[in-house]
Amino acid sequence: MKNGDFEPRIVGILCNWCSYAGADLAGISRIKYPANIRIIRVMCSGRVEPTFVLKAFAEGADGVLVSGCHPGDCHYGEGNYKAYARKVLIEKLLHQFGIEKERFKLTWVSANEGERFAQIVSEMVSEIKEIGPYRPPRERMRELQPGAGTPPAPGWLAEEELETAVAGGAVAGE
Amino acid sequence: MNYAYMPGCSSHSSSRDYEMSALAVLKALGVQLEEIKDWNCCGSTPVSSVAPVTSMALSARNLALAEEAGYREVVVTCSSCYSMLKRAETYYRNDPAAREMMAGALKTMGRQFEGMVTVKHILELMVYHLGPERLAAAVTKPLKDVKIVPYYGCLLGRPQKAFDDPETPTSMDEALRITGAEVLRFDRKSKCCGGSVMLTKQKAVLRLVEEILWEAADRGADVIAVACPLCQLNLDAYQTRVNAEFGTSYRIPVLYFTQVLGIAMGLDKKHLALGKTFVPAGRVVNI
Amino acid sequence: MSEKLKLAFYWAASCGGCDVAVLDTDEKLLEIAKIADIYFWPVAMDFKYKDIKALDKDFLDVCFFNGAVRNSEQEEIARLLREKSKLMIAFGSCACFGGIPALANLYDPEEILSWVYSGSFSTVGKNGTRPLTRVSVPEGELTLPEFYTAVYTLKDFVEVDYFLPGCPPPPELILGAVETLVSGVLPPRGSVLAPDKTVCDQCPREKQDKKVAAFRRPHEVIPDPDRCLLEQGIVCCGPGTRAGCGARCVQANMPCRGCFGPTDGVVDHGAKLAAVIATTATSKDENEAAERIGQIVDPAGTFYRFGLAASLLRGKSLKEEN
Amino acid sequence: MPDVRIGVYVCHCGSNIADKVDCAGVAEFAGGLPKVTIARDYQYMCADPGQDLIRKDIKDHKLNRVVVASCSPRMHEPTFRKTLESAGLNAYFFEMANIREHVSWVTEGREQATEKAKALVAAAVARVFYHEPLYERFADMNKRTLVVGGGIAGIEAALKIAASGNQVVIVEKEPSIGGNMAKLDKTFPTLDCSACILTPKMVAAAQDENITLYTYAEVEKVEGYVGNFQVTIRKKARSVDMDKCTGCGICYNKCPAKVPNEFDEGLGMRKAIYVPFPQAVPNKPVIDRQNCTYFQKGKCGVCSKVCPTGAVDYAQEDQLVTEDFGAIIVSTGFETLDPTLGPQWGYGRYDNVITALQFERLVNASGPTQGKVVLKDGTVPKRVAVLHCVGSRDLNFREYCSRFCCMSSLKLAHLAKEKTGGEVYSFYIDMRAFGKGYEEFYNRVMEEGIHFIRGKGTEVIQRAGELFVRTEDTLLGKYREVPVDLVVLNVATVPRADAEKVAQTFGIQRSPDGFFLEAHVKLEPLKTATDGVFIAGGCQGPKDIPDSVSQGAGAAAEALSLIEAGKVKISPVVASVDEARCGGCKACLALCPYGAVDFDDEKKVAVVNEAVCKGCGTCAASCASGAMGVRHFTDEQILAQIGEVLAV
Amino acid sequence: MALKRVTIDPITRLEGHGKIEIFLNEDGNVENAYFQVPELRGFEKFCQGRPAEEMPRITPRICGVCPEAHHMASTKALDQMYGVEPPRAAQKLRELFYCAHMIHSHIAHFYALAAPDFVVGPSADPKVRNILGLVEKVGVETGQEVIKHRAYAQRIQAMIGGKATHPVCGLPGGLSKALKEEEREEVEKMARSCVSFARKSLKIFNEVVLEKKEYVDLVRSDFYAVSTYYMGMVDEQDRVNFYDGDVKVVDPQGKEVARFRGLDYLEHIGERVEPWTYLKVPFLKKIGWKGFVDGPGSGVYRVAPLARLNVASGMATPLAQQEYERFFEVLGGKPVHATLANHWARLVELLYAAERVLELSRDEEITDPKIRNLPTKKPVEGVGIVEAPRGTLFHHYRADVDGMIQSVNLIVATGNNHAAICMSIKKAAQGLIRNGEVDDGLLNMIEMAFRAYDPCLGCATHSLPGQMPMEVKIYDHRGEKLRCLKR
Repeated sequence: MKNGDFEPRIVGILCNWCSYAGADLAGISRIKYPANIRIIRVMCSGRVEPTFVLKAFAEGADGVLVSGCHPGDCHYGEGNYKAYARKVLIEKLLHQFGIEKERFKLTWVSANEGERFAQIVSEMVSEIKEIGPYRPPRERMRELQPGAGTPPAPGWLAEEELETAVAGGAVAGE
Repeated sequence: MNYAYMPGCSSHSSSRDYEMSALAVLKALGVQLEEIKDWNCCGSTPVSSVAPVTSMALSARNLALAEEAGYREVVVTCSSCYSMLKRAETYYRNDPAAREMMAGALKTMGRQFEGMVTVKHILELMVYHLGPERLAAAVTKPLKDVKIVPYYGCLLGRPQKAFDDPETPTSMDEALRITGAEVLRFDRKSKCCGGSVMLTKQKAVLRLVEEILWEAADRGADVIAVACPLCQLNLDAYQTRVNAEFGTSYRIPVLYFTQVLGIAMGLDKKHLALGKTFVPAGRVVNI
Repeated sequence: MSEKLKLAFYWAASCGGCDVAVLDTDEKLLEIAKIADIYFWPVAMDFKYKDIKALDKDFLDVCFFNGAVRNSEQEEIARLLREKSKLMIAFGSCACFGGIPALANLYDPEEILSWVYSGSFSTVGKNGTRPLTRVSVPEGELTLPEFYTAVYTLKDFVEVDYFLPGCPPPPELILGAVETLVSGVLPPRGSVLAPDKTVCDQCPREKQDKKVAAFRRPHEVIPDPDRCLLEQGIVCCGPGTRAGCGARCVQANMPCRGCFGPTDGVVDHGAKLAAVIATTATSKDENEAAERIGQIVDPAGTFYRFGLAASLLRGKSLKEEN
Repeated sequence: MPDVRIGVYVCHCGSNIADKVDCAGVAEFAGGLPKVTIARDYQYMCADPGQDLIRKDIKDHKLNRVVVASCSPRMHEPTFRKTLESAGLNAYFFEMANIREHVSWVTEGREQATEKAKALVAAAVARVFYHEPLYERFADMNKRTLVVGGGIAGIEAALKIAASGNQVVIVEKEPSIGGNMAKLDKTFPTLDCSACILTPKMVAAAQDENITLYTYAEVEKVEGYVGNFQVTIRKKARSVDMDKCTGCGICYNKCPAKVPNEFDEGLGMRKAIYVPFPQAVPNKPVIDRQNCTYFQKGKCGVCSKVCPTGAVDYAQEDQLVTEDFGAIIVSTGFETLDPTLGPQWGYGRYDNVITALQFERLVNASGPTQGKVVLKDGTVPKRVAVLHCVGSRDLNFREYCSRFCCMSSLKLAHLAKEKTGGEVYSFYIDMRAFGKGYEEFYNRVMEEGIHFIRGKGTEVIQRAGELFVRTEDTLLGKYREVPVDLVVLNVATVPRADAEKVAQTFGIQRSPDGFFLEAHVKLEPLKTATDGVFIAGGCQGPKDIPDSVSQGAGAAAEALSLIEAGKVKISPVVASVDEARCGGCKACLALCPYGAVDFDDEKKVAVVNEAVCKGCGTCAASCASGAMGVRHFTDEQILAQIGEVLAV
Repeated sequence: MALKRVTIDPITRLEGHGKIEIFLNEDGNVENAYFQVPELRGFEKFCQGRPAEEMPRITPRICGVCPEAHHMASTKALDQMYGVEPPRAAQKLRELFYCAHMIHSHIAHFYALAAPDFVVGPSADPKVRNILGLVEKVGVETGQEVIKHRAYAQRIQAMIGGKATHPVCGLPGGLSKALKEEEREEVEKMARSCVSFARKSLKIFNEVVLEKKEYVDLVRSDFYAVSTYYMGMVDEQDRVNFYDGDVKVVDPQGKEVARFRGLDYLEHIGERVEPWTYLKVPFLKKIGWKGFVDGPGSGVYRVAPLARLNVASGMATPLAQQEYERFFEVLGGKPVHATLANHWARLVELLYAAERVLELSRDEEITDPKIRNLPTKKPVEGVGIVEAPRGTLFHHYRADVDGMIQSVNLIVATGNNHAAICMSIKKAAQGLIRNGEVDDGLLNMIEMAFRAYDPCLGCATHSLPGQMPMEVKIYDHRGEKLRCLKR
């Protein structure tokens, strides 16, 4: 479906020192941008793992935005260079998984680029509206499998962990 | 040892002597140059100035041909070819955009280049790969009391440093020193001779040539040794013009360093194609 | 255990290598036979499903289930054996996380059928004939099983008590597992019956800081036999792959491809591998970084070589969806 | 784990949030989330009544997790952590949902805003479920400061700290402090004599009882972390007993061995036993063993014979001392580019091509020529060329601008005019006179009749004994060759040759230009990647004297603010290794910008030095076995957050 | 009107999944029989997009029983694709490695899968009609011998390949690991022992089969014979070779009709798609497809041990050569059409493989450290052919310039036999089932017809896994269930 009423859900993973602060600035300067993005804070874009990105898509995100300090400005020196290297590989992976490139972005937003942040989000939202929603393969497989039951989350959670995890929401609980 | 060889246009015309002497010397050193089949223009002036992209594609094709033939090195004698091919090679390796362009162009010719070939100037090959020892071993008739200035021209080390220093290269100094000749300091060893604007800006060119000749004469050089067909032609053929223009009286033979080496190695003179120069090589030859 | 252990072996979507692995316990196999009765083992014994169906619930002590689950039939048998067995062991990488057959999740079933039955070079009469799930022949009707659009792991359908990964699982681990079971002192449910270390721990090669200037493919270089392969630019899954194999591939000068799956607590094997491999290629020059990463071919097929079915995304999303 | 009981508090922030977000609705929604015991909305959570509300609920409802949905955690996270602590709950059982900066202030529609707020709250709840108690630790602070490099920046820093009554040690590798500034003759724009303003500070530093000078010494090793550095210093053998020596100077007057004087940039000569320059501090000689006849040939020994106090001690050896410091200020200064790297400039090729510093020595009264500007042949030049940006702003050498050479070139041009009365040509790309009084100085010098040629002096050639400077005069749009007698090259400012070694010793990063990298280019110009290590002066980038001085003072303030606190807080948000799982692949070792990850060769596992780790998590993100984790930002926590932020 | 139907599912003691459907007419005799392969795993598709050099480490998962066959075929395909010739030492090491695999596979099949039928007895109680039952019958010592020598074979493969099951050593232009001298000594020792074991196995076969008239009759019996074309690989002296050589085809009279290498296989082999099975049906293009019938007019051909002996004019090692001669002597000249003779042929090959390993282990070149030539050319297209234990195996790849696989075509050993297997089963069933009389023993004897091919459906289904309910249903002509042997 590519109709207008589709509201993409985008997960934003932002570094504490530049991009998260930049997003704060956008707020402080009352710059309006679409509500489609939900921001998660990490200390450094160097903390962002491919796992986070895949998790977001597996949980039905329509897009993922990772943002850190501009090259050279990383609070920890070089975290953002690591993020960049991973980003290149993540892009290759997503491509092989049939996920359009518009759905994943790594950007540099400094603490004083509130406007820029808002603009990046707006652009990403409209781009994704263009290509429509993303449906993770897991959902499809579940549907095509009458009586198969819900595949539990991947990984090695023992039962009791599983419960707590579901309670905590680490797992796609129905 | 065999290398792919890209002669370039001049080797088969104005600078036959360069090619002949180069091949002769290398043969004596046990190295075989194998001409790339169906090689084409390196894309040097004037293409490069009006359509740099196209010119790079032209170079790339030569590299692709060598690669297809299974070579890993392409040897060139002409400095202009060298800088063009080297440029294509470097851009192909380091500039994704340029790579794409070249790959695209090659595709239309039904070829591809994987960047596995590197370009070497014959000077580089002799001094840094075969090595001074090997050259020295081949010298049978050391040149006595001959004073030589090495003139590299502007292209060897430019724009980026390749195998020798752009401003103060030393490789040819080394090669010549081995011949037993006295190699003189030469501050203008890497100044431009004006080769590329020879036909369009003659006055300027004459000034450049004059300055080079002046220092060579001022230092008392018997010979100017060169490594580039354009330089050779400029410095040699224009001496009379220079003299007319500036009222000077220069008369310095301009030889390819391969010819000088060949003489010292006692190779048959007709294989060195001496005597093609405007200013006769004179006594250097008759040693 | 006073009486003999009651065992069942079953293979679903697998290659049979796991069964050979059981044979590879060699003379120990006879010892196992002494302490255990094997009730079901299609590859080597004439027991049929009726024998299983006839058993009481939890009659079997242990079921070693190898192979991924690809169709309703395999799902049914998985559920059946689960019901009849006190302990269900996902045996081998396919049962644990899909294994190599799960690479099929990178394609639509349609793509597979059209290539195999029309595209492939030696197929004749490309008149679009396809195997059908029901087809009538002069004598009557024949049926073929329908298959799921994706390959699944065992635990997607039934509760799995233990995981014994490996492609195939090495005999030492198999015997280890059997001994544990006999001993009756059982590890917590859901455990993996292999060390919670990585292949690097068992890899004898010398390791230093990992800074990769250029990635090379295995056939492009002859690596130094004593130095870490990854440091020599050969993509190796050792850093993120569970130990237990004895680093056999690495000792044969070939990189690890991750058949033992991830260590405990890792949610997505391939993603973790991607993380470490990419990071070793970090550069302050973005083009350089991009160029180096560009030298890594087929990340999905490399980092998810054995784990696609157990990964977060589990495969490619079908065209019609997006 | 014990039963998890989460309290959720949705803040109205007056109308800041409430205008766009249905706070009551969000609270109600939160109430329905798993493990949430109580959920409220309230006017101002950060105000005392709001905090009391939380404290009360923690007691009454036995809450063991708290989520506050209000402003940015960058704003009030500390506030609410304190609240939890005061209620006897570990501060890290707290999580914040940013529904003001990230929701109400940036969203148009009330509906979308409310929905987004719900998602963020749900995520926070999911995350806080996995939170673990963490404990901050404190380390005592050693109050002594080490200043490395006794140039103007270092001296300034030392004086400021000493003035506060704290101990400082200056380590200077040359025999005297003073640095580059000591070599200058005049200083722009005021043209007051460099020595006259520097010497008093040098002396003050030497006399201050809070300052210890280790000249002719170098730092070998730095261990420990902020507040507790152990620094090993090599005191090179002077061969002169500092206590006995009175600095009378007889020894170097009598010494027979002559050596080019590096202080005079090789123009003049000095002795093998020498004091670098008359105003040196300490004003006591050292023996340069490489050039001393006694040390090289084993005979001579004149100096020890003539020394009245018997201070000369040939047997002296290098000494290694290890001292403790709380803070370190690195002010190792800069060098100038080796002009022979650009043969086209003619330096080393032609006699009368010299560098700016050499010219400084020429014009200096205590220099080799007692202040006379003369050519190699002793005659006074009639035409002097001053070349700006030699190797600066040049992709083939240094891309950056060396910042003060425009002004110093003007100064040199002025001095040349003053001393020779000849024609002076200044070749510049463009004139950068940005400082206080600089533009005025430029105008003044122009009026002195200096020829300003806007064009880079690209090449110096000699023909028939005459020097020519080649340039493209961009004002005339003409190629020019200007004949001159003396060429002064104002060469680029570059990092010291040993910058890499120094950087490694102190755990400082370097920017692409090779200078030391500050923690933040704008906001933390003096801090470095390593806590407790600060940088000042030319080692951070080209600087003129005013800038170096203010950086020195600034670095002093940074050091003092640490020292005076008396304690260093060590954040618990750091990486940690699960040794049972680590396979010892060593992938994480090279990643850490702080070298906080070491390898235990016994156990074959990685180990984290928590005092050095800053918790960026890069290592955790690159550990494929999951053995490396970073506290408070665990995979579990973040994945839970991601999962739930999408569930709404 | 519905015919009676018998279903045997799953067919056991073979590698993979299979299903036999037998239709009886009113008088309870076999009308027709279908052998169905209910799986397809899609290797040919999902290998697309993988790096070519990984194929030798992906394709073995087609079959864990003959992974080396796929590993080698794949590696050889890469040699051709990259136009790189492995050093001599590497070639020899590869063949040694591969012959060791033959030893393992043939021992496993004969003792664990086939022998029980003869030794324990075709209609013995299923619970003992297996390797363990066999061990009891022939005695533990022999049992341990069997296990020991299969283990030896595995050990040799592991030495060279890293792992015995799913080896990793194959690279375009050679192998990843050279053989050390101490390893070589060990190999030589083991090989020697394998040779004598192979002879012993032939002795056992003599005793339990050839000396028992009922078995010989069984082997000779018409309902276990089909006369088809045969295909197999031969060296330049026209002797059996597993690792490399020409693929040779002979007609039912034993006359050579074709000989080809590499890409030419496409001119000779075509694959039909049948709607009732996932496994395609290969046939000889030049002869043409006449349906599931035998005789010179039909393009149906057979591979595997019997076929190899039928096409070759001898064995390359002395002892095996003797056995070879005896084989045809006893069975009455070439070619032999008796399906069950495969078991004997397999043991002849076992002996050859063992002798060959011994030979190679004593080649001074075998420990040469130079075992790799690095590819320099761009990859294009490559075909790798080897003789898998179960017959000729074809791997055919095309790649792009970056060496990423673009298309894959596989014809696997058992695939070649598909048509023949169908026919054998039908014939056997016709011979064995009379008037609807079906019991477990009979059904097993039908399976024997089939097991003789040692069909590896793991391989056959290289293309999605699945399986069907398994029971023998017998309907009368009114379609009412008379009996139902659930199994």
